[in-house]
Amino acid sequence: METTEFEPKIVAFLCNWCTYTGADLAGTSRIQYPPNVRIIRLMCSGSVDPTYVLKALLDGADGVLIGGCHPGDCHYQSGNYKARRRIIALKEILKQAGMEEDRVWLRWISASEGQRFADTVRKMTEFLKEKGPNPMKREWAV
Amino acid sequence: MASRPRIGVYICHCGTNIAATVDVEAVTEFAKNLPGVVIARHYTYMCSEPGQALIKEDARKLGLNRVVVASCSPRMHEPTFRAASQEGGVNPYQFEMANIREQCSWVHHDRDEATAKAKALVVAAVAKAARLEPLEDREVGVTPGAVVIGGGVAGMVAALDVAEAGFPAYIVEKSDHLGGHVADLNRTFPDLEPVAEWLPGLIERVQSHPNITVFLNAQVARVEGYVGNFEVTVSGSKVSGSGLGEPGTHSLQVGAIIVATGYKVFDPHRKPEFGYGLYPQVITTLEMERRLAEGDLAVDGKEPEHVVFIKCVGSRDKQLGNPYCSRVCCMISAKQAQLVRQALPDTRVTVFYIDVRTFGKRGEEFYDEARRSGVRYRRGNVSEIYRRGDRVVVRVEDTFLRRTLEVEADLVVLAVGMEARQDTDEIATLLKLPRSADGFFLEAHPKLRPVDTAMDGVFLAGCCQGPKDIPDTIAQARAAAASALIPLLRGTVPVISETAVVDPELCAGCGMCVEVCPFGAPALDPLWGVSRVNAVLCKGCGACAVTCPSKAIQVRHFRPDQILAQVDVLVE
Amino acid sequence: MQADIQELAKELGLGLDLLGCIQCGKCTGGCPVSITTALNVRFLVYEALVDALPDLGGMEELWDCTCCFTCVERCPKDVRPAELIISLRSQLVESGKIPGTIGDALMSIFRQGNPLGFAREDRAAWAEGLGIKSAREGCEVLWFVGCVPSYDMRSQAVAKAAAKVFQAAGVDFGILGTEETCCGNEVRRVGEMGLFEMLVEEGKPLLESVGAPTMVTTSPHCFNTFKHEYNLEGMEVLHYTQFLARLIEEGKLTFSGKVERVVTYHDPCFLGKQNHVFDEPRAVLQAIPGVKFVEMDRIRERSLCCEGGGGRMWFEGTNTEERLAFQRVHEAAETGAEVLAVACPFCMSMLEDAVKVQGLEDRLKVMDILELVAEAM
Amino acid sequence: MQARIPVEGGDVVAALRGFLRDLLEKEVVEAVVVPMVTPSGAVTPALVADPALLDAADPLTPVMGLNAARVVGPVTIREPRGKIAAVLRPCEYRALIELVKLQQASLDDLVTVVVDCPGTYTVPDYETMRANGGVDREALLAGARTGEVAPQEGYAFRDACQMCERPHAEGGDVQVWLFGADLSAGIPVSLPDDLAEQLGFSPAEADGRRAEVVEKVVSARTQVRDERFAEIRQRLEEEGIEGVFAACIRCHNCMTNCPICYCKTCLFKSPIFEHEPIQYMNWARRKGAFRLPADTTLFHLTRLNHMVLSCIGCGVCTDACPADLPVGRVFRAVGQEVQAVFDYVPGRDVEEPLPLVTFKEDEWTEVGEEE
Repeated sequence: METTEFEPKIVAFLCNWCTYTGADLAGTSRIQYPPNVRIIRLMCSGSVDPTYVLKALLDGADGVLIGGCHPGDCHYQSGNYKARRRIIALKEILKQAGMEEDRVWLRWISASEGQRFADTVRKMTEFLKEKGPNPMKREWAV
Repeated sequence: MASRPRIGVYICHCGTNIAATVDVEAVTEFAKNLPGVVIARHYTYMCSEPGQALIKEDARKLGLNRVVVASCSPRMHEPTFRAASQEGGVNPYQFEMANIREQCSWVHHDRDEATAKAKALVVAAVAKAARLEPLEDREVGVTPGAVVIGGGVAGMVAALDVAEAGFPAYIVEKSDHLGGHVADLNRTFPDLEPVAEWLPGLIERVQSHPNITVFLNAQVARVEGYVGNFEVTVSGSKVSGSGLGEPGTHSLQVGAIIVATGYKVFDPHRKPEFGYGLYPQVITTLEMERRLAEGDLAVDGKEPEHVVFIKCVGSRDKQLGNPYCSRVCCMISAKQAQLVRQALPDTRVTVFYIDVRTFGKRGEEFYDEARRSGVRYRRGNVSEIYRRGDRVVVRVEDTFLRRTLEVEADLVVLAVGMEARQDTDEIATLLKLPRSADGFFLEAHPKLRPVDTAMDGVFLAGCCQGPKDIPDTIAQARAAAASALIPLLRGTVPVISETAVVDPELCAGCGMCVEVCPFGAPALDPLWGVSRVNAVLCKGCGACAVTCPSKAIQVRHFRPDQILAQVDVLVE
Repeated sequence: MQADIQELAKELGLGLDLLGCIQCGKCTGGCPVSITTALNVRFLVYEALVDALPDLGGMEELWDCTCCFTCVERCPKDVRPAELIISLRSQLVESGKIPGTIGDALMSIFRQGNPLGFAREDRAAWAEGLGIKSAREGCEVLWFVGCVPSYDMRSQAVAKAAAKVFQAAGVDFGILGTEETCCGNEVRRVGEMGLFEMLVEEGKPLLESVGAPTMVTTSPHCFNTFKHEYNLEGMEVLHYTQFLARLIEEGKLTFSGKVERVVTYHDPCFLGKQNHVFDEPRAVLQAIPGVKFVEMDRIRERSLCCEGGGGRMWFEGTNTEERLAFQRVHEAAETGAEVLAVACPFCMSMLEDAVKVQGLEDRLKVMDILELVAEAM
Repeated sequence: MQARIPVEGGDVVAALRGFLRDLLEKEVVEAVVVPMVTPSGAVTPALVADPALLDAADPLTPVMGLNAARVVGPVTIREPRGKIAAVLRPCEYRALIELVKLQQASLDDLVTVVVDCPGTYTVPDYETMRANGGVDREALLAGARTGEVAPQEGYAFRDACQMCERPHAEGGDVQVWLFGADLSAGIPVSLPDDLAEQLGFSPAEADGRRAEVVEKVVSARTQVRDERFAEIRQRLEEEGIEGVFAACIRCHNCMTNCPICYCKTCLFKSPIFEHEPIQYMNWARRKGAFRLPADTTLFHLTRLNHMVLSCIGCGVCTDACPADLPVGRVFRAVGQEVQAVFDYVPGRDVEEPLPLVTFKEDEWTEVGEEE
């Protein structure tokens, strides 16, 4: 029987000004990274709703990446600071609720950090491969 | 909700940029079967004229009401395709892009994987497009008037142009007088025109102009608002007909801000090898201006036999963190050297230089004149100065002679460069302006937008952007004024349409959106107790929408159902 | 080839940046030996840049460089010109084309651990009977005495003065005795990189094994290499002037006597220009009761090199007539000073010789700061 | 000031009614929110303007069907209104503080009277007791005095009360102290000086046993709490939240009765969570089967995200759950940890900002910077 390696699915919520642009830079710099990430463009990491992340996880996404501007660099002054608290709260809730909070990554990646974006996707993909599929993928009763 | 979707999907090859890695035909076939999709096509260059024509024709013939283009990053061509959609009769905001170049074909090698990913990105774009609502382009009114920070030549000239165009201009000057550094100059290059012949007139025009208000001993304390409608709080004294008023706080409503804060003269104490401050014979070009103005070139009561100029003091110096050329020191040295020769025909004048950069109109000719006047130009970057009797010794290698010399001099003039002002940081924070590595303010684009900044409605004039001579400063100041006048004359500025909006039926009036908004866009309506968004202030960041548990406040174009639809298809 | 030289410098751990050079001449203009010798470091950089270097074997002036690093300190483009000379010297060392006296010194370091040709086992002879403990017994301060103070008669007096001062201040210090080996600062600067590496490989674990939080050196040369090139872990490296200034400030070093003399001070290049230690030596001198401190004109960043560094202790130089030390002792005498204070064994040697040759012995005495301090105890 | 409400003939309830009547008659307030006994004998909060009707007031009835903060909100939220007093249990007061932060209630012109709470019964239990001879209030007050608080035989306190570590009045304008009190000597109260003066109270030290008794009650209940937290945490870990809430029928009663859930319409009842039939089909195909109604686990997780930082642990959600799910235990257990992350105690201080509408630049600086 042929076995194929598990390929994790990562949904990424990226802020328009820093990380999305950083991902574009990875492209223009032709920096290769695993094709496991699917990017959703938002205007600010501060607008990533926990419900989006939860929805992705409950639907069976193996990982969720949230990318924003480095502290102090938010296009909207403080969106990333608020995002930081919100995601910290979300991860704690996930942990307490018996879910795998380490499937959710928050990373600050600037518009000039194409390499960091590619590295992050590579590391996250490797991490999730090691970790295995999101059990929710098979769970119909959620 | 919006009309039943009729979506056109267009897959771009981008030459081979996409097509080489992504099977565009397969993606097209796949897209045809997606819900709401009426037509799917692929084409070599969607951004080309014929590519755009495809969208327009289909939109009209097939009655499309949504368009999806899968090509490059929306940061690249979203405006292009929105315009094309609009021309085809589709609301430009019912357009969505799938980024299959920067975020797919350029970052993956495997054709199957890249094609699968491209398909996923297209599904997500289609899912979002189906839920997009039509929006209107929006503009807001502009408060007529501009604040000019800095009352040097740049600030004054910019203010005059704004004022001449019929708008109020407010000059905020930190010191107690107008004129800036130019007021400390004697004559200007390359015409040797006395500053006294034109600067007082300029200051007078500024002070007497009915549209200009001057604040002295003044600072900008706070800046709020956005392009077209800034509120600038100034603390300082207002100048009126009767003189300088009492210090106070003034709130100015303007549509544009021009930053003309100038520069700082390099402090040669930071080059200890020159003994500045130790030897009275060692002075700066600025001190030399004063001496030339006063006609006093004597050292210790004696006419100097030898005057030496040293260039690039504080400029082109990596170790000091000033790697740039200050652009004016070559001309200033040429000017002062000539003036010394004119005043004291028997005095030897030597200019030590690394390179002579007398560029610009009449620059090279001016350098010629300086040499013809008897100024000796010797190539070598002076290394050290020390005392020998009453004189000082300039130790330097004449690189053409390949010999190290000890040149005795009676007066040594250090051609000091320009640096970013120490308060650049404060202004940068107030206005959220980025700075370049050298500390000066950063223009929006080095070629195309030299006076614009990252902040809409804030413009740069003069040396706060980098070292400049007076003609360049004035040219830039007038360019900044002209740019600032665009919104003022138009009377409106475009603002984003993707703003937050409140459903008053859902809003419980908790006020959390009000608290998290950095721009003061939502406010609780005192009568109804629900939140209302001032769309003009809204920048569309979405902080409010996340905070609102019932999603009574949402950002158009980034509504939860739109995002959740994307999530759903991407996880599939 | 230019690229080869740049690559070589990189391999030697040097920051030389040939391509940054704009040929402004700041280096040569400030080079202390550029007037008296044929050495022109700016032109050397140019020749290296355009692949026009002549046969190095014939360039005796390469050995004139004192490695004072004035050029490095002042270069506006951070080219580090002196490191080109070190690179070129290393090529000469490789091919054995070095002045015989330098070769002898290097051989002596290799065999005996000192450049002076003395026996290793005699290194601590000067300390006999002074009650100085071995650092091996454990100590707060490891005192690195240095080769010249260990063997040279004149400098031994300085070492003895140091011991007296440290003891009086109640410092818990020790020395490595016969285990102490040349620091290699000059070895590296004459381009004998292999020997220098060997000295570091053996010296670093030895010094670290003492476990003292502080090391104090007599010489600015030892101080310089230990501080920047040994990467010593868990050990603060101080020149003795810094250490004394600290002791005085903490009230641990007090004076009972007086030194009623007019004193001026000569900044050693390896302490001043290269490590910006300007204030501490002056603070120590001015703390000595009775001292009337006067300055020369060329001080601190503009101090004149004594010509003793970079291997010049073992190489006379191409111009033995016009020595900078000669000029320097006259500058000192002109201030009216009776004592020219130094803080470096090389400066001591060069300037004391100059005082003799220039016939200033009755007017000017060269003394180490340590000797003045000891005198006032 | 500390004072005592005089008790005559051992009738503590009458004394409290008298206190409330005084508030009205001396025109301290114009109306009082207080539990009232209806003519049919049930207990419900009411806004009482006529002092004569206060005869039906019963602030000590140990039954809790809803959290009174929910009803204080609408009657305080907007001007104009008169000055009001509200008699609240400690958990109701804490909920009120959270609602004030959420601008769903106002403390302006409101006198909060917070009464020590020895424990309450669910509405069904209370009704059963009532049918079988009533509640032994005396025993309860005696228990409050000694700290040996026990439910009536054959009954249990509400789940939340059994593990309540804040049963004692903290905050509020007037505190009515039952713990450790010998009520025959009058009911100890703490109240602002001006109010005391208005009511003609003179200072009277409470007896010193309150702190000790509170400590005793709290420690006993904390022990219960920790056991139950450990149990529910183990279940969450083993079964996941989807397992613990597997029997949920999505009636939304937990949300409807939660004093903190203040939304006019829950997100999960909004069009955002209305889907096309084909969508359900897609989901069913994707996972093979699809639980209906949709998004049940998402509902609970989202509600945790929305309100768990403000969860004050009143437990009405548990009582409201027809499927008998441990909603309150889950929310309290999760809330304890999440609140600790932000060092936030809901209901502690009205000036303390809600953690998610504020931030500091220099906090969690390592987060997001990882490689």
